[in-house]
Amino acid sequence: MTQDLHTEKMVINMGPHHPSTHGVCRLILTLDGENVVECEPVIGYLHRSIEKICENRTYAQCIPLMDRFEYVTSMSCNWVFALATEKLTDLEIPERAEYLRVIMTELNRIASHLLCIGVTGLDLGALTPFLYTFRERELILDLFEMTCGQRLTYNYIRIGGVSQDIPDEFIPKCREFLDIFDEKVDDYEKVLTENPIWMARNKGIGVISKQQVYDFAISGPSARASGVDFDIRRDDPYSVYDRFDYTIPVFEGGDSYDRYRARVQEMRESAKIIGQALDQLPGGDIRAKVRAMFKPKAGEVYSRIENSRGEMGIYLLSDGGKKPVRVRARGASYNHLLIIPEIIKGLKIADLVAIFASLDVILPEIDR
Amino acid sequence: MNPAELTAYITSNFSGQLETVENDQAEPYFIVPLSDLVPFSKFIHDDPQLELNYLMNMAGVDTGEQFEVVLNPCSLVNMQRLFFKVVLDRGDPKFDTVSNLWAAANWYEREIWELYGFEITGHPNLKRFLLPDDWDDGFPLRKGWVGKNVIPLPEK
Amino acid sequence: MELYPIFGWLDGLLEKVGITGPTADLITLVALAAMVFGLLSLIALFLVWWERKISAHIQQRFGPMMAGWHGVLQTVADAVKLIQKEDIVPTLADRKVFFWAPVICFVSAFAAYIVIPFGEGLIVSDLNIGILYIIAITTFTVISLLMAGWGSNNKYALIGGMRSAAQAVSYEIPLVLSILGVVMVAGSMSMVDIVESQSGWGGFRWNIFFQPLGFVIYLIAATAEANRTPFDLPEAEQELVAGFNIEYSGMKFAMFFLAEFVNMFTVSAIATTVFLGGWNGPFLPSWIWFLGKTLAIVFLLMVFRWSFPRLRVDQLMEFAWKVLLPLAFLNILYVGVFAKWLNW
Amino acid sequence: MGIISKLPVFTENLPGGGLVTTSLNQILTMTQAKSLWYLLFGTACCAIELMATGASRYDFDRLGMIFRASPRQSDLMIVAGTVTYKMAPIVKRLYDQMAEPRYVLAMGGCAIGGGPFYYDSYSVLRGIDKIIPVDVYVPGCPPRPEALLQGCLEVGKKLRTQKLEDWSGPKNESR
Repeated sequence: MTQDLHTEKMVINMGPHHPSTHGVCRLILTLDGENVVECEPVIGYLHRSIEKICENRTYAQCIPLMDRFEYVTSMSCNWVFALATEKLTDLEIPERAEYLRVIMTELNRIASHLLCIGVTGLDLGALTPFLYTFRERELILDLFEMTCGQRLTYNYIRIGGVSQDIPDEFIPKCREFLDIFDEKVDDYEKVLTENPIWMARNKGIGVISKQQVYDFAISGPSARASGVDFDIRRDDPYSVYDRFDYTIPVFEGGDSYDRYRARVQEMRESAKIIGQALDQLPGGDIRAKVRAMFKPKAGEVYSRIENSRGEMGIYLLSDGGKKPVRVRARGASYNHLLIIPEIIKGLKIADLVAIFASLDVILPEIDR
Repeated sequence: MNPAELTAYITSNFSGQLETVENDQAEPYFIVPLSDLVPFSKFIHDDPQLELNYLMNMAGVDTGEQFEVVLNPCSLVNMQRLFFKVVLDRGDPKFDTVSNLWAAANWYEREIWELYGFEITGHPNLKRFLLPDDWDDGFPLRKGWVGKNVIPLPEK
Repeated sequence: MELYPIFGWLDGLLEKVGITGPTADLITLVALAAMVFGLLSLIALFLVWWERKISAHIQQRFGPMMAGWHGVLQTVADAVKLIQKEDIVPTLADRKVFFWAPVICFVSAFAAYIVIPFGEGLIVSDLNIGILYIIAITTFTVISLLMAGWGSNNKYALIGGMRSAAQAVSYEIPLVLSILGVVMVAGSMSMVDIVESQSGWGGFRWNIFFQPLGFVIYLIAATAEANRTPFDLPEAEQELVAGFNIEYSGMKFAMFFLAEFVNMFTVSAIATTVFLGGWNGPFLPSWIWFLGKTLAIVFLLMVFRWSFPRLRVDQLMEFAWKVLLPLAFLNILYVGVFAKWLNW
Repeated sequence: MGIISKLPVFTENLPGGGLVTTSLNQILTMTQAKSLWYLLFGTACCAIELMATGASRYDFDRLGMIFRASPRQSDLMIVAGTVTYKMAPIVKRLYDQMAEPRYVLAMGGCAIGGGPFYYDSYSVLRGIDKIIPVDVYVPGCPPRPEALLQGCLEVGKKLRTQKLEDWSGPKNESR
């Protein structure tokens, strides 16, 4: 009886303006009913040509531009650019500056994870966790505002150290935040982790295998959720990370649920690192002597650090002049968006939204 | 393996001729001739000792006189990094794709093709995706390129 | 407080003016309809404000504060603003279907109040097939969602419309079966008889104590009927931008917006009448009991919305057919056996 | 305009018609100011500040502003972030799809005039007032949430001066 029903595939445009694409990414989906048959991302709507502008700026002027390269964790953008330039010079970074860098970047990692978990909840319909996570994020932004005066694009970590010392009420406030933070994370876990609907929406969705992690260069919590035990802070160590003891949470499932759990555990670990860094914070000055017209040695370097989304790297080519010849900023979301068409085949639009949020893809580091 | 052992291992085992560059960075640095790009990549990707299966970064470079493509693979298994470069000839810049070895190279190469204009033979889908579709103003990242809606920084 | 004396006075007034017979009945009916319509739009405006205040306090923020004391006039401001908005009809839209969708949604939302008893005698007309009438009318909103989805010639709206049709069809059956349990006990489908049957034990002999499973099934199916989270797939902002009402602006959107809240009130009004003993309750006047219980259920629905994530379409269907339906049959079996045995 | 736009014609010839329309106008624009629904349109860093303003501490909902995903139902478009040449036609189309009386708030340096990407960038549109009329500019990179809230109140003040007849009908056709 069942003669072949003539069903047409519907091409739909999850366009640049869409509530759940973080920023301006356009996904051209070919749908068969609700299932996604094929997905083709179109980017470039936020291509601000940061790399071309950096070629016409001095090294100190590149730092604020690097802030806008990945605006949710601007601290790590400053740091990776400063790290790249410091590798090309024989500057001696004071101890206190290294610790301040670690504290600020870990605080920024927590703020970025809070934003990611809040927006993942928002995308799956749970509107309340978004407000709770942003409440804690505001506390962290107060800490940043106290030190460098800005809430989002800090321009705090400079070549040779950090720009300002922390005010004296920073440490008590930071301690106070760390005390309340653990039980706040328990609140989020109570609302989301054991929620059966949350599990139903996230378990077994968008599974990334280990081989796919290697091929597509997936990094950060998304890679650690697929069983790849790799963290740049420990395996390719930079700065003073080897002086703290912290564990790297690794999960085997590889699906959206494990990526969410990897991020929640990582927040707890970062809080531990900040606590230890505050205990061991030495005195001394906060920045090495750097001439105004700073000129590094001629050479090429690729430096990378562990950003909240994954590996963030800067390829820097300098010919000894006061302006870099080539700056290539590599963001983690670049590869995370590349893998989405692979793992979305056959799933539904609702799953696409869940995967998109769980991979924590944001557009500035893709478009640059 | 520390960088020195790694360099020695690679130069001894790789058939093609390589040129190692002295630099004080933590990883070995090679310049690979254009024809040996894919064999060299296959060697470092599949060799059990090296297994550099994670392509961190691939960038096109225009240093004013020569075009280059810089690749940075690393291995998540035994935590090693490598830095190697291919120099393209100025007149007709072209190189073969490595996206069948590292799938991440797919978009890296597409971006190089779009912003630098290097021809990439064998790439699955070379389409414009960063610049607007009606872009006809050359290749922006090349040195000395001046676009029609670029306002130059006024010299003090 | 009987309703009829008011009409007695109105009829007397009409006599003096000299209008008798059918025209007088028409005028009284129109007056009654206007009164119910006024009361309900007032309740709907209050619900919109209440939802924003509850969601705000759940999320530790203030909610509307600027319009009037604690934002009380906020919904009035929204409504008046929506009237001023331009009424856009997309160029390639199916004009008639696009125009009639909000009208049907609005009318069907209000039509259910003919049989709902607000108090002792406060019922527009006590049909003897009251509950059957309500179930038939409330499914009209699904047709209007489908029309909105199709009429606005927008792919997202179409998906939203299809989802709402699939959702309503699959959640209608558990809803009806859970009400069937109560009808079996009450012995009649008229709403007043159902409430009378629960007036034992000094007004506390509610059906919820005897059929708790039926109440739970009803509540879940009702959230799905009213398109509330965790089942609000037709207008899931994150996936379908704004679901079926994506192309509607101005007054048409206001109709959809109010109809959604009136639906929520209808669904909770039926819950109170069928399971929580309508207007039964000691000392307080009957309509306060009714309003109190209904607003409690509405509060429950609102808390659902701000604490649960959203289900996927296939999980929604699976839950309805594989979990809710067998439970509904089990409930009827339980009611059938115990009703006979305990001869309620 | 909705049903209401026909009203000024009737009230003109009433005794004291002018007084009626102005006071009516006052009430209507006051309701508009009290419930500005903003279109969720964030492209870059300012979008994160827009979300932070929507969260508990600074809370848009206090001003009666809730976010609407579809341009049809929103009357304030907050352009938060950099608009590139590839994104410009989309911003224009979204503005056209919005129902009249609509307002635009340019948030952040990039939307006002290209911001840090003014010089040497080949793909950034220097200021969205080149494509759509802007009502209020909120400078900052990104502006503080308080600045954004003050900007929204400015839209409310500016809105009070609008006359009913200004919005007497759609000006361009692509709806």
